[in-house]
Parts: sequence; C-alpha cells; structure tokens
Amino acid sequence: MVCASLSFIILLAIIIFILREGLPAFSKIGIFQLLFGTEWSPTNNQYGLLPMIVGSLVVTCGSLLLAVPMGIACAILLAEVAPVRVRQMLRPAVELLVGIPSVVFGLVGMLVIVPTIRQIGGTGYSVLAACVVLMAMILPTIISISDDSIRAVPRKYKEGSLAMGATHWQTIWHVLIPAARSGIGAAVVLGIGRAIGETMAMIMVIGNAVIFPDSLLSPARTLTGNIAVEIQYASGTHASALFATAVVLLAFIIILNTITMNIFKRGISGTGNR
Amino acid sequence: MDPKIETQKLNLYYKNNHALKNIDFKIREKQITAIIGPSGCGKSSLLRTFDRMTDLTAGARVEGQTLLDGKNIFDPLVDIVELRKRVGMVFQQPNPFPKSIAENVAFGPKMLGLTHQGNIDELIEKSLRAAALWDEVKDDLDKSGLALSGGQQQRLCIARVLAVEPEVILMDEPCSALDPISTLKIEELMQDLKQKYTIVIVTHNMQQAARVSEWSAFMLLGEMIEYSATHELFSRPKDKRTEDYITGRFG
Amino acid sequence: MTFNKNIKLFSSIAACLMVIMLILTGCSGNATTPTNPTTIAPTTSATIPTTSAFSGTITESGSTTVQPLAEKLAGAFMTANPKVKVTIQGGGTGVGIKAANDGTVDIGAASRELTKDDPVLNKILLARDGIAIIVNPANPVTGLTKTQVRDIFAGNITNWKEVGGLDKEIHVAAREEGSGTRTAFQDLVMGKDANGNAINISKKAILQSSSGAIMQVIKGDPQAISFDSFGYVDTSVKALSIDNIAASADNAKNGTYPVVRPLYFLTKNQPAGLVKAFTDYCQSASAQQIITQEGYISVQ
Amino acid sequence: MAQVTARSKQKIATAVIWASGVVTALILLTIVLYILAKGLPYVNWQFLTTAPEGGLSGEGGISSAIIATVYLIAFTIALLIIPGIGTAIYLTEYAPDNWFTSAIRYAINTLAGVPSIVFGLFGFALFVTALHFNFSILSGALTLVCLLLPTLISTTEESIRAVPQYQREAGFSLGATKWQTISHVILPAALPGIITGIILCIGRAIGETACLYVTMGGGSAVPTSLLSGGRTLALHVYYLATDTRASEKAMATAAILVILIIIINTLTNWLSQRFHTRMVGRT
Repeated sequence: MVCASLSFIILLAIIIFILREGLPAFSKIGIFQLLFGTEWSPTNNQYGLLPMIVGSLVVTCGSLLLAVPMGIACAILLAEVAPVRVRQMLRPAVELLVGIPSVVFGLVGMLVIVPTIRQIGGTGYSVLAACVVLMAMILPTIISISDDSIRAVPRKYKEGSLAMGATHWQTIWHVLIPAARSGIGAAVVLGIGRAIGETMAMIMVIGNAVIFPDSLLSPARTLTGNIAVEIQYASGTHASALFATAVVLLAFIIILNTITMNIFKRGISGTGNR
Repeated sequence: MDPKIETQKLNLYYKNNHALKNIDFKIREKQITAIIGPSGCGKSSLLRTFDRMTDLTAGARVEGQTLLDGKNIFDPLVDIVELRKRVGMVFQQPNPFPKSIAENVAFGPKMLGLTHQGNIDELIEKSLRAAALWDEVKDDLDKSGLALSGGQQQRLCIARVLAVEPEVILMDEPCSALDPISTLKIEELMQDLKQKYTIVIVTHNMQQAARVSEWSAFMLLGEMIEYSATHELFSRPKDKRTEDYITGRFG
Repeated sequence: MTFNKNIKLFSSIAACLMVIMLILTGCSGNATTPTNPTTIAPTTSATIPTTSAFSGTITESGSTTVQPLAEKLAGAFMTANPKVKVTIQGGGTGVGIKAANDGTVDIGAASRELTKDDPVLNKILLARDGIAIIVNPANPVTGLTKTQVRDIFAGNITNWKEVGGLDKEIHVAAREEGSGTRTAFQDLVMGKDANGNAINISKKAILQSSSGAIMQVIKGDPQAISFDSFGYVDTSVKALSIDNIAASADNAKNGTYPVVRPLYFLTKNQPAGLVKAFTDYCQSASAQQIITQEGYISVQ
Repeated sequence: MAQVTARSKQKIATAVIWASGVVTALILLTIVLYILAKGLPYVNWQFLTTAPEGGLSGEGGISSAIIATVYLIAFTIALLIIPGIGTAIYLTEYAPDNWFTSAIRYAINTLAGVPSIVFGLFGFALFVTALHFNFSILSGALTLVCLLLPTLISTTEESIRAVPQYQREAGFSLGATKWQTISHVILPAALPGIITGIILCIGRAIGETACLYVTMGGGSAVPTSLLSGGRTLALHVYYLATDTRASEKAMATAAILVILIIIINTLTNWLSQRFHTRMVGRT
C-alpha cells in the first residue's frame, strides 16, 4: 500500500519541484511570452520557447514520418512474411537495438551522419541529422511492439480471410493490421514519447541554434536540448526558465498520455466489432 | 446421524446473476455425494460455497447458510484458514505448484505450521501412499510436480489436500481432464478415501456418479431438483426433468 | 516468508558480487593514485610545500574551462599531500558561483569577470586565458581584424572570400549562451554598437555546450570558424591573429593580444586551513608552471 | 480482372515489405557493427583498468567510469527492488477497484513517459540542491530509482498476472493465507519474470545519460564514496565525444556499452524461456 502510493508521490513531487523552480520564470517572463516568444537569449533577458517547441515538433514529426511506415512494414515482415529462420535472426537484433543507449546513436550521428550531410550543404548539424538519428532510435521500439500486436491477433481472423480467397497481402492489410490497430497505435505513441524525450543524442547532432528551421539542412534546437545545453551555466531567471522548459515538456507528455489512455480504452473496444 | 455439511435456503448472486436459488441440501459424513447437472446449472458454484472459494470471485454475494458440523461457515467470526484446513478441494484442472513433489505435498502443513521438519517426510509418504502415488514417485520426490502425467498430477493434488488432514474433500469434475485409465484410478482411490473423509464430487459424467457415489443430487438452472440415493435417482427418478436428463434427452 | 528471504538474498548477492568486482578493478588498476600530470618535470614537485601534515578533502566545481587545469593542479597538490583528497567537478561557471556562494563546495571556479548580479565572493586570480579565434587548418585565412571577426560572428560577413579566403559560405559556431568563454568573447570582441546595445552572435550559429565540442566542429568543417580558450588550442585547429597580433601566450601576457579573460577560484570568504593551503599552492611558482604548460597565461 | 490486380498488388506489397525490412536491418546493424569495428581495437585490459586523466586529451582508460557505473547500478537496484515489487504486488493482489488505484495507474503510465532530462532536473532540484546530496552517485541513483520504478512495476505486474489463477486457488484451498499464497506460490512462480524485469532496468540504467548529466557532476576521478561525483560509462562516452579529441576512445567505450547490452539481452531472453518452461512444466 505504502510503496504503491510511492509512484504517485514521485509524480506529484516531480510536478511540484519542477513547477516550484519554474514558477519564477513564469511570473517574471509570463506564460504567453514564454510559450510564444520567438527570441531566446538569456543574457538579454529574452526567454521565448517557441523556436524550441517548433524544433521539437519538427524533429519528432520528421523522425516519425520516416520511422512509422518503415517500422510497420518491418513488423509485418517479421510477423507474417519472413520465414522462421529470418525471423529468429532479425527479432533478437531488433530487441538488442531497443536497448542500445541513445548516446551511442548520438556518437554515430556526430561522427558519421553529420559529416555526410555536410557534403550536401550547411554545417551538417541539422534537423535532417536529428531526424535520421531519432528514426534509428525509435524504429526498433515501433517494430518490436507492432510485431507483438500483429502476432497477438487470433489465428482464426487470418484463416477466415485466407479461406475466402484473399491474398496474403489483402489479409494482412484488411484484417491483421486493423485488428492490431491498438497495438500499433501504442507503438507509435511510445515512439513519439521517446522522440520528444530524447536529449543527449539531439544536442550532439542538431546544432542547438535557436531559430525556426527553414530547411532540412538548417540547425535547430529541441526543448530537451535547450535544458541540457544551458543547464551548466544557468543561474537565477535563466535557470528557472530552463525549468519552465521542463514544465512545457511535462505538459506535452501528460497531454499525450491522457489522449492515448482514452484512445486505447476506445481502441480496444473498437477492434472488437470488426 | 446429523449431516456433515448442510445448506439452508442458500442463495448465491454473481453481480446480477442469481446462480443458486434456495438450496437445501444435506451431505452425509464419510459418504460420497455426487452433484450432477448440465453445465452452468450452478453445481460448481454450490461446491465452491462449501469452502468459501466464492470469496475469491468479485461481486459474489451469499444469502442463507452453509453449516459445517452445524456451524455456519459464512459467519464472519469463522477462521477462514481453519475452514479451508477442514475442507480440502481438488480442481478440474490439475494444478500442482511449479515446485518439487515433496514441496507440493508439504506446502499445506508448512503454511499452517502443523508440523516441524521432524515428521514432514513421514507425512509426505503417508499422504502420497493415501493418494496411491507413492510407488510411482517414491525415488524422485524432488522432481517438479509439473513433470508428472495428468493423472499423477491430480493424485498429487489429492495427496496435497490429504497432507492437511481435512474432514471433507470437494472434487470439482476431477477427471474431466484425464484419460480413462487415470479416471479409473481416481475413482478407486475415492472408494478407500471414503472410509475417513466425506467426499463431494461434481461431475457431468453420469456413469461416474452412478459408479462411485452413494448419494446423488440433480441440479438445473441453480435449483436442486432432486436428491436421493444414487441407485434410486438413476433407476426411479421422481422428477420428470431428472428423468429427461438421465435418459439423455437434453444436454 | 521464505520468498522475501530469497529476494533479499538475491539482491544482496548481486550487491556483494558488484562490490567484489569493485575491489578487483580498484586495486588492479591502482586507480586510487591521483591523476598526476605526466608533464611536470620531477624537479618542481620538490618545491611544493611538503605540508603532508594536511589531511581532509577539498571540493571544487564550476567552469568547464577551468576544470582540466584544476584537475592538473589538484593532482600535483595531492601528490605532495597524500592524505588530502581534492574532488574536481564541472557544471559550468554559473554552478561554480552558486555552489561557492551557498557553500556546497569549498572552491568555485569561474572563467569570466563577476558581474553586478553575481554574489560577492572572494576572488583568487588563478590565471588568465586568451580566447583564440580558431579555424580549420585547411583554411587559407591567417588573420582577421577585430571588426571583421565581429561582423563574421554577427552574421554580416557570410563568405570567406570577403576576408581573403576561398569563395565558400562561412559556418559560424560558438559556445552556448551563459558559458564563461562566450560571455568574455561577447564583452571583449562583440562589444556594443553605436547606440549602446550589445551586438549579438548570429542566431544561425551552431552552438555546442563544451569547448571540446567546438573543437570537433572546427576539425570537421573546413568552412567553420569559432572561438575557444588558448588552453584548448592545439595542432588540429589554427588560431588566427587578431589585428595581426599572433594568438600566443606571450602576446596575451604582455597585453597586446586583445582577447584575454581572468580565471578565478572563488571562496565564500577568506580561505582558511586546508583550502588556503591549496589556493596558496595554486598561486605558487610551481603551480604557475603547470598553468603555462597547460597553455594558460600565468599571473606571476 | 480483379483477381489479377490483387495478385500483382500482393507481389508489389511483399517486395515493398522485404525492401523496408532489409533497409531497416541494414541501417540498424551498420550502426552496431560500425561501433564495434571502430571501438573494439582500442579495448584492452589497460584501457579498462586505468583511470581517465582529466583535461582535453581524453587519455587514460575508463576504470573510474566502470566503478561509478557499478556503484550506481548496485545502489539503484537495491533501492528499487522493494518499492517496485511491492507496488506490483499491491496492484495485482490487494488493489480495490477505486479512484486511488486508477490514480496510481495513471501516475505510473505518465512516469513511464516522462523524458529522462526532466527526471534529471527533478533530481537536480530535489537531491542535488534541496537535500544537499550535491553532485553524487547518491543523487544519480535516487533519480534513477524514480525513472526505473514504472518499468519494474509493469514488468513485475505482468509476470505476476502470468501466474495462472488456479495456482492461486490451489494455495487458498490448502488453507494458506493471502500473504502466504503470494509469497510462497505466486512470487516464486513469477520470479524469473521479476528477475527479467530487474535486468531490463539494469540495461536501461546503463544506457541512461540525460538524467545523470545533471545529477552526477561528471568528474573523472574515481568515486570513493556514495557522496562523491562520477560519470557512468554512457556519460563518459558523451564527455569523450564532446569534451576531448579522443573520439576513438569514445568509440571504445561505446563498444563496451553495446557488448554489455548484448549480454543483458541474451540473459533476458534465456530467462524468459526458463520462465515459460517452468510454468508449463512439460507441455
């Protein structure tokens, strides 16, 4: 009983502490200015988070755009198409990559991906580099969870569709994927969570410039990156502005979480009446 | 000779489903009483009220009484552990613990703190002999209970129940998951268990009921239709519905 | 209850297993010997005040620019006083000032002049550090005027050919806002425009949160330009001359090189006992030799 | 005609799926192989046992990082086991179906989604400054406990729910009390699942950087006590990569990290097989 409420207490403590440290920023700078201000320069007392919010969104959507289709296709491959031999090889490899620390992806990003993008144009430190690194990070998560949820669809669904003369692909597309919809949805949401939450790999490849990225090659900064890059030297209002960034991040996650909780409550019942 | 277990106006509700309706039932001591009826007639639910297994199912509500040696077991002052020590249960699905055979049998006594290490091994041997399993497992007692055959597993469960020296043994369709040979073994075992224990067996297999039990009760849709000596119930059923069921006119 | 025993048993086994591994790696790698700098010639350790009577620990944290120097100085001090333990932490100038002020550490480190809204602390001038304008060695440009540097970093000049280089776009990189090195660069080079408000470094600049990362940017990109403290400059990058004064320690020491900033140890109030011994040592001749060896400008 | 297009769609689809599978495998495996190929040559006993020298050169080995990681993991897991498993037991066995239980579940789900840098700031605000643990392994470990709690709770809960209901009934029917049934029947049966959960947490803790970056201070000296700062292997990779020129040493440390993760994964798979066979006995 006591330890059960521990997790509840920790969540409250996090919210309280982050708010407590972030409040001075909110009061001095004002929520509107903080959320929609476009200038971030602590030395001149300007604390606008909009560029970082846009940065985070661009990077998250970019990486999802790459990772979700690839991930689901790969999950289908693993679950349905690939022969067992291939599956036994690929599946452990994917699980291994789920465990790889993000700093390793950051390192490879910094030493391999950034120089290659530099050939194309710009400094190499760019939104594109961040998206590629993030894609590689969330791909394994999406693959393994989608694979599990496809395989969890009862066999009789698949046999029923095949029995009616549907091709394997039609069965997958019209029966299996819809039935596994909530699992795949969960996988995508987990991917979003991890993409928004990623920090170290991001600051190594994204260039941390506080601007609205106007092209794939331009640098940008994510909310998480903003905290990690400047925490070293922050003090006073600057520090509490970073805590305010954490509050914005926390709000993102809580909203995301409540939405997913509702979807999957409905989602599960949704697949029922297929 | 007053009954070992008696129910008076027993009603059982699962959320809004009225599972048992005004059951009055007497079970004689040291006899085998069989309860038969189509699936979903409430026979298992009735059995589960005898050792308050109904407490485990959420939303279950009991009205009326079930008396064990004259004392109502649903009285809140009743010590549930004491009740379950005196009333053992064997389940439809053999469910030995993923532990060794010895640990399985010793589990009950150890939990209840009945014995110290001293005579645990004797108790294990005694229980396994009583369950007619000793000869088959006596030299690999530390093998996992799950590694035994279905019939052996069920007898291990019986041995486990015997280890706590119950007075009543409840059997919820014990042989439905077993092959005919193991079923026969279990039925023979029941004959010699009946000398010391009151046995209540729920089964949908009428031949089994006829073979092993002295008393039989027929239940339908949560009601006790007829209850009499087994040979009487099967040869001269009083109620038409019992007759239809016995002659196999309906499921 | 047996289960609880074996979960606790399991975690205690795991714990002592790890402790054993710990001792194994501990002693075999004799990791406990302080990281004594190999660069010091043995003679100087003789002049370190052999106050081996000192024992106890000193805690230091602050500017990442001072950190490598502090680690070398601490190493030398610990060799001379085996019973003393000096822990060096990073965290940046802001953390150093805050930690020294509220006493969480004995000594804070700052790589910039204290401003009016920093708390009042006792400043111990450790060394000076010139800030070099660095480019990739392949870049033909060898020198810039101060105004050219300001215009490049402000984003007004965007192509190398405008300053005598190749016809390539200039990629500006800098330390993140708040870093001591950047604040010093901002005051000493960018300065203020005609009507008094500060000229800011271009928002398009790549920002890295440590000097080492800046080096990575310069080393990898022939078109990049940035600034970093003298201590970090090595053969993998090229330091440009400013108004044709070469970026060398002597020019910084004799004041001709325009971009120099102080490195401070900060204490809440006058240092005493062990802390004083260490800070005195840091200002001793032998310590200053370590400082020059490390590429910083000694104060003596 | 419809049948033909369906069959051609089938071919195209399978081709696309195979292509994406191959591309994904390629991307992911090249990352791992790149790290191992670049990093492993630099890994030798000397590299493992000497302490890193501070400063820019990034010379020296990673012994202090290994020691700090071991300290951190041991301390975190020791702190994590009781609350983690306790909460899982409460949720599966005792939790009444009321607002408080759903509030706890909501908290656990949200905690699982909170980015590690936010945990880092929380740790910084609470443990480092408020409780004056300063930059230390203690602050790092306490932050990690908060971060890993949801993971351990959900894995433990899963493995407890995997124990069949009739095992629970068997325990009760023999007169065992609720706690006896849990501690002697359910938990032993779920033990391999729980251990897998603990190992998963270790794997995640080893890979964690963001939240330790702000709570452990990152000093390169060998940690002597719980209160001394330090850097974990993952953090060391970050510092080497960004603070020093020694990018090949960063690769070496990353290679060691990857090997550690491989070991942990094989261990988890082996354990979950054992958990499966143990429950089923012989099928």
